[in-house]
Amino acid sequence: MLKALENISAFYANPTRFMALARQVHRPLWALAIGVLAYGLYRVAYVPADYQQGDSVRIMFVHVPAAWMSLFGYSFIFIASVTALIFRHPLGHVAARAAAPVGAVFTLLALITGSLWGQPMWGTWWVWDARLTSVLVLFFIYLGYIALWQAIDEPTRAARAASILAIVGFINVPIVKFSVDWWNTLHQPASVSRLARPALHADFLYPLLIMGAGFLVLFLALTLTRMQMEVLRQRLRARAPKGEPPHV
Amino acid sequence: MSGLMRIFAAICSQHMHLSWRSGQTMLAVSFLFIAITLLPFGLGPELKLLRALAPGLLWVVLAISLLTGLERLFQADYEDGTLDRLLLVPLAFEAVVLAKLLGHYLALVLPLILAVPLAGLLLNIEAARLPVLLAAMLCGSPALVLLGGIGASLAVSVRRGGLLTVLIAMPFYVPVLIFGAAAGRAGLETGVAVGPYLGILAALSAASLLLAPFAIAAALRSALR
Amino acid sequence: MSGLMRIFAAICSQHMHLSWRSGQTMLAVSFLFIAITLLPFGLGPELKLLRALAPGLLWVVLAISLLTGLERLFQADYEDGTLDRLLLVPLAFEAVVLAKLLGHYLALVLPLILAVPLAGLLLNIEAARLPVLLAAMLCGSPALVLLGGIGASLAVSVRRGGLLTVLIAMPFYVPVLIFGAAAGRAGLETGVAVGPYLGILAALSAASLLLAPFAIAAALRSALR
Amino acid sequence: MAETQNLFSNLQHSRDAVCRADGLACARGAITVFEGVSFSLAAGQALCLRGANGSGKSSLLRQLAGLLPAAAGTLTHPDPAYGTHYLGHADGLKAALTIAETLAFDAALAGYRADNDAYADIAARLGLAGCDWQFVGDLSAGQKRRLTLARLIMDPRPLWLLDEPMTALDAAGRALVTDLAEAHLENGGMIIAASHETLDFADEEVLLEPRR
Amino acid sequence: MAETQNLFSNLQHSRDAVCRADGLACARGAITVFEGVSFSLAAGQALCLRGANGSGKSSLLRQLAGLLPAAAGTLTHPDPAYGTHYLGHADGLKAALTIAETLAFDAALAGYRADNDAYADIAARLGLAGCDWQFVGDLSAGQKRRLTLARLIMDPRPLWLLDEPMTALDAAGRALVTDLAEAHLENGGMIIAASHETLDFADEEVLLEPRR
Ligand code: HEM
Ligand SMILES: Nc1ncnc2c1ncn2[C@@H]1O[C@H](COP(=O)(O)OP(=O)(O)OP(=O)(O)O)[C@@H](O)[C@H]1O
Ligand SMILES: Nc1ncnc2c1ncn2[C@@H]1O[C@H](COP(=O)(O)OP(=O)(O)OP(=O)(O)O)[C@@H](O)[C@H]1O
Ligand SMILES: [Mg+2]
Ligand SMILES: [Mg+2]
Repeated sequence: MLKALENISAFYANPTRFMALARQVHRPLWALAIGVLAYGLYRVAYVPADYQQGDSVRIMFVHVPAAWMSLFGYSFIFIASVTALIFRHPLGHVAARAAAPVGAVFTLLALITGSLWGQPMWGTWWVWDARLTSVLVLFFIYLGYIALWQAIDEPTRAARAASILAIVGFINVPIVKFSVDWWNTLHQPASVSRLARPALHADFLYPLLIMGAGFLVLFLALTLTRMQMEVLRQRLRARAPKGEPPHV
Repeated sequence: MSGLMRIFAAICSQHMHLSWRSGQTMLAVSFLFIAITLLPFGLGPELKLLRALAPGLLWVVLAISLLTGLERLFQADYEDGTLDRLLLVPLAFEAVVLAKLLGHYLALVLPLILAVPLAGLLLNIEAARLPVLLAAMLCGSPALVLLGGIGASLAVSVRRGGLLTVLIAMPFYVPVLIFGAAAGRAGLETGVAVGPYLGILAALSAASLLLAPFAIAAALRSALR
Repeated sequence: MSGLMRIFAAICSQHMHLSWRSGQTMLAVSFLFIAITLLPFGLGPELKLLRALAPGLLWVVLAISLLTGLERLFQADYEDGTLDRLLLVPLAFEAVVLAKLLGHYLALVLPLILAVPLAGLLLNIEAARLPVLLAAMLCGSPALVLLGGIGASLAVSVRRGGLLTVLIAMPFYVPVLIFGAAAGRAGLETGVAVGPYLGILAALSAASLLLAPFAIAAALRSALR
Repeated sequence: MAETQNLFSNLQHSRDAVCRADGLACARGAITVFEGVSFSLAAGQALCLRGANGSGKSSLLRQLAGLLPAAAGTLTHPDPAYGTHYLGHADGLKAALTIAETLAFDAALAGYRADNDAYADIAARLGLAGCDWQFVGDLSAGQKRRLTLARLIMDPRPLWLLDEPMTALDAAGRALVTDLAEAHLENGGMIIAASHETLDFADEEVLLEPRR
Repeated sequence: MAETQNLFSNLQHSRDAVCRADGLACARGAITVFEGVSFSLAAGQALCLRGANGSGKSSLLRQLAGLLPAAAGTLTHPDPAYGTHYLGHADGLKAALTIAETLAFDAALAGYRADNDAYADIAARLGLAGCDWQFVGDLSAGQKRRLTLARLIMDPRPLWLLDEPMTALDAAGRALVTDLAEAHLENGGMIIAASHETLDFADEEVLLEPRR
């Protein structure tokens, strides 16, 4: 099984083969993403209003999947960077770089929808709650990662620096999460409490899972498209004869 | 555009261009948010406490972000020989200095100030109070840049003079911070007039505008000897 | 002293020497005091409030002073070609990095920490509580330097990468600040055990010590390409 | 000078301009680097400063540019703000700009704006490829040096102060400097250059002897 | 080499050492700077790299120093950490140190400590006055360059990589470099230097032609 995986990965280490695969996959992937999301939104529209929260409960169907994707995105970057740095898989850097802005946008979406939800629920846009704070810090880690990519013009150098940061940053994420939890449970005043969360009713659960699946496919589709762009950009760069612009 | 104006514009826009190209602008804004995020870790997450301290904290964080950026305002130009060149243009050196300061203000300080409302939300300032804080910062920030520039220029001939900039500029920042924070607090308490504070801040900025370019130009000239 | 140890010592002591010669050490300490002095202007002078916030404020100020200094930790060496040289010595580059970090710690961070008790008195912390704060800072500060060093090394090939350093390093500072401030508060409230916090801080420092030199060496190597 | 004529129709400098030093002395720190240096230069003449390392050639050029005050003696020279180009050891280039952006800044400091073709022309004349995408920070030592020469072409000023103008240049680069200098002298310009090599365009020499 | 013999009794390098490049290529950014460069150098030989500005001389030296990876081809050379001196454009000098302090640091990086007289000797040999009070930041361009030569004297390593070693040096300084180089070659050392000038000590040349 592992051997097979290794073979597949070695096969697609060649960017040309990857591009051929991507060309075949990317349309179906986008179609799937749009389809699942559309079906999910349709289900969300028919979810009954919550007895406590009214219609604002519908934010949940964007917020929670976005929050999941923020975590998934960073794990994705980490795995891609390890692949690139340790196993020298050439597509690793491409994948990591492509996924970063996508993950950052999902993180921002989680933050914004959370704030929008927080206003009716808690009467405030923001609290220094453990979970919220760790998402904010995660967002900064994303920003630092993207900024590093952009700040270094030379691609190979930028790639190495960024993968070092991705790996070290990944170790940091659980540490932040754990420390923030402790910080907050010790000192969070009882007056600000998160909404009591009853076990999720199936009416809510299934649409949520569908939306989650939709977001996941959307993430993959966006990342794949950005990877294709990245490979094309690198090719143009490499093919540019001397005297022609190396970047497009 | 006349030749002199073109030179002024070129110096100002080159500075902005370099700030943007090297990601300084985005980074300054992120720095503000990160500092705002770090504070609750030190101070504890109580909302009421944070709200009470917010205007003051925002001012202090603004001042520190500003200082961090100012440090290398003239340093790079000094080291790579650009200052030598800028002394040999047909524009008074005071005007050259002003062009650089203006570029710095537009590229780094203004975006920082415009990010303050969002940062204010993180510290839970009520949205209705933000305009006052913003107005106070717009009135007071030119003074911070101009006075910080004096520190930066005095520190320029000292290798790694970064902290020296800070040391020299900070005493000048005290009045601005006092009135700035007072304006912010007045904006929080209904019934206290904000106008006088804003007036004082604007006056501080105007006074710095008269003073700073000459002081900076003189400091840079003597650093180049 | 063996050859390798002499090289290690030379790199470390040259860094300290340069920090001292260029006035960095004194300036870092002054920065701490000035920041502590500015804060009451922003926050209002209520003594009780200041006392309650003091440990957290001191940690935040320590972190920010540290970051300000770290920014140029490898930058000067990168620009003037010293890093090229240091890659060509018969000492593992990780050890070279460690020597520089140690020099930085001894020259800039330790004096800062030793100045904290005095700053604490200015903020009205009772003298009896200071040892805990000091111990927490001694346990936690190596982590701050080592993790900040990662940011500094990643930003090194970027011109004016100062704020990038800050942006990269700050998320790493969060855990240290949280436990540092918690230890400080525990030191203020009788009956809360400080030991566990100090242990966590020391563990964070130890973990960074294992990780950081490798990350920094790799980042610097690739910056030199 | 075909290409530059697109920008400047062979501007002639005033034939009355002079550059003169009388008993000039220079102090750096507590040390007097040189004393009693005198020379005189008329329009169309070039002077080469010679002297051992540390004899004060660079310092003298900075004095002529008005960047360093004279410790004694008098200097007569065109107003630096309009009349002087100073190319020192520090090149004043910004690594984060492209060649075209650098040339645009040079043009703006000369008070005008040209179009991209003009910049590409100048870059080609200097032997630099990739005008509109090559970052200055990625140029080689000699390429950077060539780029600084653009200022001389783009902004006609009577007095050129060149500190070791041949540094890092290959044979073609040296020929380029010589060509530019000779055209400048023909137009009535003046050049003072410090160098350890023989400069073909310089007719006179001043030897700085370190005061011991 | 009278003074240096106080420090090293004319250390001989191994006669078996070689430095060889086979089909070497260099990529900077997205550009291939050169390809298919081959040469071989035995103990006691010196090689001069030639080529127009931007042809990749400095890049090749950095590859030999192990600072830049080869894009293709193979390199055989002494372990850089023990066997190589690299003097590039950036001089690695600290403005805030005095000459003596700089030399003491050089000695420490070579793994030993000498006394102040030895430092004064070396400074004198390099033609630098004021060893124990002159700050490096106040030195002239040529004086700084001379100071970097101290490393070659104080730390005997078989392979010297010199990027434009004659830059900013006066006649005496050039003679000094040539003397040092010749003594090094006699002791079985190897030198690869990039220069636009003729180097008296180099017996072979490699011409880098830019790939167009
Ligand atoms: C900016 C503010 C907010 C942020 C950054 C945030 C962050 C997150 C994150 C990261 C998750 C996923 C956690 C996981 O699955 O492990 C999550 C889930 C969730 N959030 Fe938020 N949140 C915010 C505001 C809110 C608000 C205001 C509410 C409702 C009052 C809320 C309700 C929920 C619920 C119900 C879940 C699903 C819980 C679960 O699956 O375990 N969030 N949020
Ligand atoms: N990061 C980079 N990206 C793109 N091109 C680069 C980069 N770094 C260097 N170059 C290019 O590589 C080429 C070789 O540069 P190098 O400094 O090795 O030349 P050189 O032979 O030493 O020239 P000189 O005689 O001017 O010193 C140059 O054309 C330069 O523009
Ligand atoms: N700030 C200073 N304090 C003391 N001495 C200084 C200072 N600045 C320069 N010097 C000394 O002044 C002298 C002249 O320096 P300058 O750079 O003018 O020499 P130069 O003739 O250009 O030499 P080179 O041929 O090496 O370029 C040198 O001996 C230098 O050490
Ligand atoms: Mg000189
Ligand atoms: Mg070169």
